[in-house]
Amino acid sequence: MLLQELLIENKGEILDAWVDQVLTTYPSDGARIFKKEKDQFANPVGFAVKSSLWEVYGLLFEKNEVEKIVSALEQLVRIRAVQIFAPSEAVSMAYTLKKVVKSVCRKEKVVDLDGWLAFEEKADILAYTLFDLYAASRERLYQTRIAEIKSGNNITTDGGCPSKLMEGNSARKAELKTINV
Amino acid sequence: MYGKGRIIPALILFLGVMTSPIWYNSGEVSKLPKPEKPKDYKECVAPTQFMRTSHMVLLNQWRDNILREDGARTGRTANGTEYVRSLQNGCLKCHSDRKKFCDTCHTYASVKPYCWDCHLQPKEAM
Amino acid sequence: MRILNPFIAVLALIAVALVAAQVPGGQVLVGIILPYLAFALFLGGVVYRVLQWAKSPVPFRIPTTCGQANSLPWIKQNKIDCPSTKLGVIARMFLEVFLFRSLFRNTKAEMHDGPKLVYGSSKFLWLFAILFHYCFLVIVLRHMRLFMDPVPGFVSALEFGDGFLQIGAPVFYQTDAIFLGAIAFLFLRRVTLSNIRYISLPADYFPLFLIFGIAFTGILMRYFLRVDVVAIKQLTHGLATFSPAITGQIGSIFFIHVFLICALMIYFPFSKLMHMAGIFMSPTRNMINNSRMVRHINPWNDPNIKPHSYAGYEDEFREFMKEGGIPVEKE
Amino acid sequence: MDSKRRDFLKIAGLSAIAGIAVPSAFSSLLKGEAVASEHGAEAAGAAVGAHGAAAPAGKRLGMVIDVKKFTANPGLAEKCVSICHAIHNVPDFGNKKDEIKWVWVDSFEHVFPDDSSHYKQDDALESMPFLTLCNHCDNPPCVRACPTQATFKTKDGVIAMDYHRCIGCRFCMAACPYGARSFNWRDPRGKDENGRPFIKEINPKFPTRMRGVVEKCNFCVERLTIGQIPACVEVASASKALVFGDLNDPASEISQLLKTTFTIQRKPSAGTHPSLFYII
Amino acid sequence: MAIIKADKLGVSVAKGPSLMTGAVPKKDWWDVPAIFKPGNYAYPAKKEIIEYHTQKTFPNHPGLFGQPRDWDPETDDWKLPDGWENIILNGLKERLDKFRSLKIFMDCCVRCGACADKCHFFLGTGDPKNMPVLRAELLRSVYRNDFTLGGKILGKMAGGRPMTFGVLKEWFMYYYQCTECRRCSVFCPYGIDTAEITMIGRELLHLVGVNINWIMEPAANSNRTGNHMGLQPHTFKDNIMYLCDDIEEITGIRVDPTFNRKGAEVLFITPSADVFAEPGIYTAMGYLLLFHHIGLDYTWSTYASEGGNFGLFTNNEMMKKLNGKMYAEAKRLGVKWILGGECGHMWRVLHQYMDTMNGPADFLQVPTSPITGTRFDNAASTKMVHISEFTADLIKHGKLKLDPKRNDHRIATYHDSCNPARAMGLLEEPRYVLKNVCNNFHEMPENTIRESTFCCGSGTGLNTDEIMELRMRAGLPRANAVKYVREKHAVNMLSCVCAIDRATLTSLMNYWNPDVEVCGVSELVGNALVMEGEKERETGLRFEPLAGMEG
Repeated sequence: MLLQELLIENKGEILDAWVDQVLTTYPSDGARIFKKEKDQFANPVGFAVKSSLWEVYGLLFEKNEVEKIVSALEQLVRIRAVQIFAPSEAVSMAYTLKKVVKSVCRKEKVVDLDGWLAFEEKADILAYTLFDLYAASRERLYQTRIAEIKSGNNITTDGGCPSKLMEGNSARKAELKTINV
Repeated sequence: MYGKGRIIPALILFLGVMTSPIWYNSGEVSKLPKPEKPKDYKECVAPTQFMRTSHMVLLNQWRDNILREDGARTGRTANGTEYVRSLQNGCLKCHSDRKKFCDTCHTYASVKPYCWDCHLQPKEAM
Repeated sequence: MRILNPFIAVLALIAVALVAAQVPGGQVLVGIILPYLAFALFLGGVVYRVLQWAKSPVPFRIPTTCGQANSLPWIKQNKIDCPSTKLGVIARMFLEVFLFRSLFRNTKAEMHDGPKLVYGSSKFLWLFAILFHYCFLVIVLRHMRLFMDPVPGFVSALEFGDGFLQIGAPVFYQTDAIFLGAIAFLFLRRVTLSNIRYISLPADYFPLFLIFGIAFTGILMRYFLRVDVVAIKQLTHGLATFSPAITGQIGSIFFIHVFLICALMIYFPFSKLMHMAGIFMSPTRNMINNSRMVRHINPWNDPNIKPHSYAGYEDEFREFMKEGGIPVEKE
Repeated sequence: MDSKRRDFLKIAGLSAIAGIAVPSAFSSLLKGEAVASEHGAEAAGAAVGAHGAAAPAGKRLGMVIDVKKFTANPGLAEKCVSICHAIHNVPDFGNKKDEIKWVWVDSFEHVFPDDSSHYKQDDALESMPFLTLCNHCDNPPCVRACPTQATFKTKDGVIAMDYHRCIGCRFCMAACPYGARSFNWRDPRGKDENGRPFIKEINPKFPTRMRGVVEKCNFCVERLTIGQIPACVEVASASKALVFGDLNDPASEISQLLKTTFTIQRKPSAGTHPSLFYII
Repeated sequence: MAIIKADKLGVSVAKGPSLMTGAVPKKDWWDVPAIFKPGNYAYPAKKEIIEYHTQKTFPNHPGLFGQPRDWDPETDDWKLPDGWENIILNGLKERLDKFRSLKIFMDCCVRCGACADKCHFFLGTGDPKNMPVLRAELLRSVYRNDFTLGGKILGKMAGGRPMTFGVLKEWFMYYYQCTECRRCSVFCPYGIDTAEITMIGRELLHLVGVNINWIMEPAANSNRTGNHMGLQPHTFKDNIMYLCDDIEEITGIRVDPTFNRKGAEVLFITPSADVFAEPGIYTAMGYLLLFHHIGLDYTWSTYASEGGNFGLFTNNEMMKKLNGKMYAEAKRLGVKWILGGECGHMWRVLHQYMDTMNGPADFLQVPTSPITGTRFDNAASTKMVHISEFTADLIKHGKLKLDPKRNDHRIATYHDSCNPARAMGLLEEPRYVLKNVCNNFHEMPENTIRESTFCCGSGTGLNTDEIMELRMRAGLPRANAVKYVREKHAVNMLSCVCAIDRATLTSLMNYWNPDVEVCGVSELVGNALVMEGEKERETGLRFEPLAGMEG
């Protein structure tokens, strides 16, 4: 069997495993409910992951419409970029997919070097795209932060927002500016 | 306490509604229904306690059994007396006065059977 | 555990009642003494809780405005959802209490492809909540036939309407079935929707099980095990006329039914079931949105809290103000 | 009060029935009745014109109506009708529109509308009194139409009704090709404008119906169980105008008669397999 | 750097707090601890600020803000005072006796879950404790344990929890993840208002010195300088004069506002962000143009130079104290009535609290528009009118010369700010104004506007940048609705009547819908106003070129 066929025939199995593993990057507690949750709403984030990954998979391996994956991933990555993830964790989906496909290949005993190379190329495109989008989202977030400060909204005293001046995350460590009381 | 003007009357209303059965009866103990038993017959088709709780079920069973399952039209009491399994042609033979028998309890318990929409009683005038 | 414990508790109550109905004197205890006690606790408890609430003032006028307020004469006001008169509040409360308006408004957020959040109307909770409550009311009112003699017309009418389909004998009441269905829905909803299950406490399951137990024993008693209604009415009517007596043969099922009802009545004032009274007293719903028109008085308003005085302000910034050409009081 | 209930059901009928009809159809499937009726339909297709071709099994009560003998005995048909209506407390509402009929007399074209062309030449037919009643079909469409199983077929092949169950939806009336069913638009125990009761003299042994139910001939099942023959048959017994018996019993009088005499049935093409046969 | 194996990627990171990623944990909610990490909490108030409040703001109310100290939420030593549990419980008892709402909201919830998916924090984060019912349950569990019979007897079985440090941490986390927007209250069958619960929760936290700087410092500033930005009188005036310069450049008209002028007819108060921060300043330019256009006899005040009231986010005492300046200043200046600018929580205080707290304002007159003669009877007691009511009345009477074509480069939608919508009922006035000054106006989807409006996600003092990610998550529902109209109608301007919205929606749009800008309604009014003697306008108030007017 060719890998391409495997990717289409075992679509459901692969996607379930993929979504599963991506959600597992959510710490253990949450993953269980996410996976079980059928109701689209009960967890918006879980659903966002699922629907996005299904769409991406279709674009990459069925329809060959690689150029559309940016729009399919944009919102998901934007959400992940403001959640508490390490960057590698936030964009790890491409590697998770490889892992899943590998294990399915092993199980189905598919040996198809050309197919694998083609698949890997697609997976790499996914990885680059994820990385680009993630970086762009973070950049946008910081631009937003800067814009906010520039706009004056953050100024709470005549000396500028003191909370800004706090280094790290502790008020104790902060270099405090005494206000004139 | 704040908002007395509305809360106190509301509470009184609540208590009044909740205890309304007490006021309604105003302590009058009503007489227990005493259905008039047939004089000429000593034995019913089933024990009294069963008839008290389940006569309606028995009637329904008779109906379905006779109409649909081709059941017997007659039955025998524990003592072997034959009776007709029919409300109109059976029960009413002995309990010939609906008002004095059926209605006493039924009115007391406010249960309105719809038997009499179609079935006739011997003494009932049309 | 949150589900199991309350379930076991209700089973235990049933077991207690079953035993009590068998032992000598138990029937008197469960059938006469307990109902009086429970009813007194119910009434006293509800009144006590309401008075406790009433002890606290409503310091501020904080209605939730769910529509256009009374403003310029040519702007159409939503007189019910944003009432500016007593009448509007009465209408709002009426819709709230009798038609569960806020629940009717309920929407459901859903994640759709995109992913996109969309909000659709969601009326199921409203529907089953209203069915549950109205069936409960009808069932309670129907039971008045056991407490009143002669039976008032509205009770008979209710019974007639409820047995409209004339299925079976004794006539089957639609409310019984709808009631069980609604309880089942409310329970299943709690169990199956993950976020509702997550927020549910034993105190949410217990009343559901208890009420289910009451409905179930009631149905069992009426349609399957059967009891002597006349003997029961003699007891219940006796309760209402303070001359209770247990004479006829009454099955244990009746005592289980009564025991569970007593449990519910005793539990009522100390639980979330007090929402029955609370809904009338919720300040976000029962207040007029006229706080700019009429001054609302807060009894504990602290007159000693005064703003940082202008004099103090000017003292601090007088030079700057003078420089900036801002008028000052003291040169 | 109760009539209000029926009225309500009449209005709400369709919606309520939609819910009940499905499960009842389902349950009849489970019980294998649907198989039986399918079989009946097949038989109907194969046996148009051949009377009572169904395989004999159990009892099947039927009746032969000899129209000639009714012609010969003027007034006999009317007697049959009146005795039936009297013992069954059938009300007379005094107008055609509300008419309740278990047994009635009608003209040839009405009773045999399909066949009228064949016999058009025979002027005698025009004036003959055709006594007619419920056909107690072997393949009864009314039973299938009833959402509450108020109409059912007994073991003896009688199409019986349980008025307790009737919700007045009138599906059965629509289904019956013979117009053998009547609906109580008014309260049978009531009186007309002149204070005349609709039932002149009540037979205390038999119940009445109530407003909002359908009724029809029951082949006098209440008489059959106590060993009597249907009232109309009894009235006509002297002239042998009506012959009643078990169609499945080859030795019965009716079977013998059917073997030897040419009979026709009402609307055989409807595939209902009537149990009524006419000798003209 | 060591080479990381490929399959280690993506799982290499330490287990983060599950809640923040939007997971529903499998443990019962009371077993899931709140864990503070950089980015999920706002910084605590500086010691000096709390010292200021205890010494200067409330010298006669000891204990209102706990012990001034430096502390770090990430550690397990919050340096709480001894017996802090009792301080909280006593505080709760006191508040139960003061607020019937609290008692009822504690007792009546049936946990039906109708509120669950109404909270923007929940929709954006998926964190179950952001469901309003659980947010209230955090307090309710403690209430049950110590104040109800069932809780005292059955304890945990009745859903009670003793007041512990873990509970306190949850309170700090989740009462500062609620913007008191009241959306849940609309859908609650008993009208349970989480805003009320959050306010009490925050009051209790203050008693043991748990607070955030972004509220306490603006509150200190408001008290001292009159505005939360801490603008001193001359700076405040200078800023407005800069805006006047800009107006002159754009329109050729010199507007000449007055400050602290006695005898003016109207005192105008608006949030100070309108004077200082983008895009609020454009809204302020709108006000200036409008008042000049109609020749209103009004004055600004540097003493009461803040409409917003950070006391609402703190406690009742602070709210009353900060709000008191408005009437005090109106009385000192001898104005007839007060006009309020576009602000959300400012109007919640003005509408629902001001008169009760600091009234009666019998030294003022029932507001009457000097231009149209309309008497604002709906403000008969507070004597304070909303700028949208005022403008709508002017437009209705045809007193404004408007050229809506000047806003043709804007395709606007309107964001109902939570407080004016759900705590005041101001829905139609701004829409009426918008439709008259702007040719392109499209509503967002029905369930996201009016009384169902979604919060910007950064209200109640949560608009600080250390929790930017959290704010972006919380604002997702609002951003989604804007995205919808942006895609459908090419909307590029999100208008609102709230200063916090103007500040935070700008950031929100920047992240989620980069080409949508944010403005106050009055900015669009200012753009459209045809001033007497003005020069041909080539740009809008933001110096942006006008469509079709380039030349």
